[in-house]
Amino acid sequence: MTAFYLRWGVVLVIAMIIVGMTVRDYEQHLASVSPAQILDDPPHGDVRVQGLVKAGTLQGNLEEGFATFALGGDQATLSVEYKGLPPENLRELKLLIVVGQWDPASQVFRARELALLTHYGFVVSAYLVGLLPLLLVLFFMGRKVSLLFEEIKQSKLYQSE
Amino acid sequence: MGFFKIMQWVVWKDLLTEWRSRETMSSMFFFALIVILVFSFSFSMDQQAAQELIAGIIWVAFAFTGMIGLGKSFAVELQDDCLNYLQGCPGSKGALYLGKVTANFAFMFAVEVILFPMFIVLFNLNVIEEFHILLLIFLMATMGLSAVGTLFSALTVQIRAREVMLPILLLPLVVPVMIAAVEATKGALSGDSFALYRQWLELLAIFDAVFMVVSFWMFEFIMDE
Amino acid sequence: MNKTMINRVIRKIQRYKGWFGGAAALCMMAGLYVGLLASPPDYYQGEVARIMYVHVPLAHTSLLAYTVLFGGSIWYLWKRDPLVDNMCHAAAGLTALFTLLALLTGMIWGKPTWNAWWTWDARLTSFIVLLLITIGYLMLRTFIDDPEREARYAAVLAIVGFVDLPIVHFSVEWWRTLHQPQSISMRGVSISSGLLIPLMLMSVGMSLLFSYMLMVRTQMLYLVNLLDAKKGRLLSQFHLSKAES
Amino acid sequence: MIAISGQEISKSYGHYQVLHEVSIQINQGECFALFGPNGAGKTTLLKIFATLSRPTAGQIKILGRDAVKEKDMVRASMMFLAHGSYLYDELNAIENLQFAMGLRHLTPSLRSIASTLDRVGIGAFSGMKVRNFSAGMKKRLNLAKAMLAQPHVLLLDEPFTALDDSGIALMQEYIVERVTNGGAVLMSTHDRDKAAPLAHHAGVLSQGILKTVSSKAG
Repeated sequence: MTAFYLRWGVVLVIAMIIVGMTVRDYEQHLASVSPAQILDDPPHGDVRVQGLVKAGTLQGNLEEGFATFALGGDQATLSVEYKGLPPENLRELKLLIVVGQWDPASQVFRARELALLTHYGFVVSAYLVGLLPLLLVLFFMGRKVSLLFEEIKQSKLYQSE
Repeated sequence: MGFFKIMQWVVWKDLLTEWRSRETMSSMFFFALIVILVFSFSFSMDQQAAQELIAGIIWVAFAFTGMIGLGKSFAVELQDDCLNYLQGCPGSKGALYLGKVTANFAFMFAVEVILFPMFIVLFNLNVIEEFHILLLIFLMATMGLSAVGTLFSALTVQIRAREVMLPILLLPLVVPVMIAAVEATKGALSGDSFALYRQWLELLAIFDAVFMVVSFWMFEFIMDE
Repeated sequence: MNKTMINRVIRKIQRYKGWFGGAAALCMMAGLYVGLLASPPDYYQGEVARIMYVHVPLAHTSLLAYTVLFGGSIWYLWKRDPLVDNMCHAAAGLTALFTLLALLTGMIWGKPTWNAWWTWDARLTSFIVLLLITIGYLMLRTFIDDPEREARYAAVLAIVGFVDLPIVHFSVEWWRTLHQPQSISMRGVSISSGLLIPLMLMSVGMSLLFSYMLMVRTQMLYLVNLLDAKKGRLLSQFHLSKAES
Repeated sequence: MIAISGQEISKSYGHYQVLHEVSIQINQGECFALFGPNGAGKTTLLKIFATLSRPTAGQIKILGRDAVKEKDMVRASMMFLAHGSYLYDELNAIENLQFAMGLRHLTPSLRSIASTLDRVGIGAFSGMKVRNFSAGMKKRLNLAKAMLAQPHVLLLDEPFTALDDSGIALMQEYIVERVTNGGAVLMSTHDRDKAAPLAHHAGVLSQGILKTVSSKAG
């Protein structure tokens, strides 16, 4: 039985490592900030900003991949200039993530990518729902088999025959 | 030739028994009648809503009615261990299967033909022109139900909780029959051209053919230890 | 020695099953790493598409499990080996488990992508029919006392169900195209090579995991039966000796 | 010639063994009586000989044919009368016989059916639904089936229960007739007094093991 628990311990540790790495990776690369944070503390390099496309502000030519709009957060609003592939999801009153750089000189956010709001809750729950039951079932089945082998070894049921 | 003789004997026995007791047909008939009444109370329907829903109602009523007939089909053999005698007889068990399918088909189809005028009256349907096509749909769908149903009747008869297990096992398997029968009936009742719902009759034909063969083959394993 | 009483195949499984478990763990961990960390998000669906790496392998594996059950059932009817029946029983339980999980993850994927938990699509419908068949199969087995008859009837049910599934699939497909041709399109994700690697890793890993679980479960069912029977026999002998004295 | 031969028949339900290597051999023109307490496996053994149940191990031959491989031939030459009397309530005595014979590919004439019914003492009730028959009458009707089918091998499970004295005499008479005509009879019973005078061999089955096979000169 010790070997059995040991094996499962190893599996558990490796699983924990993957979970930890995933969480860190998502925090580093996929976390988004609000427009207010950009204005308060202008960042350098690529950032992801999440906000709502304000009604009546969307202008430009979507087929050619150019648009300007105002991205509203809780407190502040950011003017965004988008240049890139023709966006599929750009509409007014839509929650979006814009990826690009903040230009402090012109006070415009130059976006080159638009991303949908990611439903991390769905991803996480799908992985948990999909994998945890398998592991639990396997753990209890494996434990039962080990116990049964022990029981057969200890019992004298078979030696009479 | 012995094969068809045995089939004939089984059909003769089932029909004669039924003629004398009228047990299966009458319980099927009254159950279906109650289902129809409950449905007509549950939906207060105008002509148009009736056109939409009636096909579904008809086949739900027929399927549940069929369950009663199928459940009784082999339960009768259980009295007095008749099933053991059937098992111990020489010859292919397929003949027994075909005999039972024929009898079950006859009961279900007879009940459907008696009940259908009630649907016409209670839900104000117009079927004069499409009657022969409706009859064909009823024939083929009932064939499919009784082909699988007879197998499952034999499968569930010797187990505990058989009244529950028959519908639990059978209904998921006859999903294609139900879909095809409902769609084809709907098409026929609304006066569509035959070409529009012909594919459903083809589906029924495929289902009937496949499951007659598979059930015929599997029946041996149910009856023979 | 007591070991000789245990079936040779069961002892073989005990010796070799670890390789399958280890390989499954390796494949799946690599798949998780590539799928969650080292692959780009899907162009259309974004990060949500990563659900695919767990959902699609689950769906594949449940079909694999039912195919194993089907093959095992034919094998049983042919050879009447009780161990094959244990394998079928194990495969049926796993089919139910994998199908249920595939349905659940599919629903979780469906909500953000099509904005609906459920649609009466051909694939979903045949999966729910598959779930109902396997649950019916497991229920049927609990309602029969004679183990030989239990095995035989269960095999028949598995075979009939296997033949039925494609017909269910086609009938629902026709039915769907008749009723809801547009609204929710079930367009699959376009598979680029970046997605393919983690998908393959997870699919292979899940299949290996299934074979490992099948081995463990077969062992479990066999050993439980064995112990029950021996205990029952001792018990009945005890009662008989009491009754005679 | 050997009519019934079972070699080392074992039967297990799962891992639970009901029969342990039972071997029986019955020649044509012989009757074998199987005694034993309840739950010893008598009915299981008879069902195996009747091809209603497969043995887990062992070989059965009926008139030289393998009972598993040549099931049809074996079944055609054999009849098993068990606890139940295999009758349909809604059919009358004649129809029940017709149906039972029909399934065995036999079509006895109405006259032979009538005379057989007379012989088993229920000729007066031949048009009556079996629903109204008593247990003894059903048993007699069942005996009539065996008389019509004239099987080479007859398997009887508790043949004397539910019968009155004249019924028992009838059954004994028929067994003797079958045996003298070269048939073979295997019966299980706990009624030693009624079976012993008929049997050429007798065995006691206990906890699935056949013990103390005794034989006497016929």
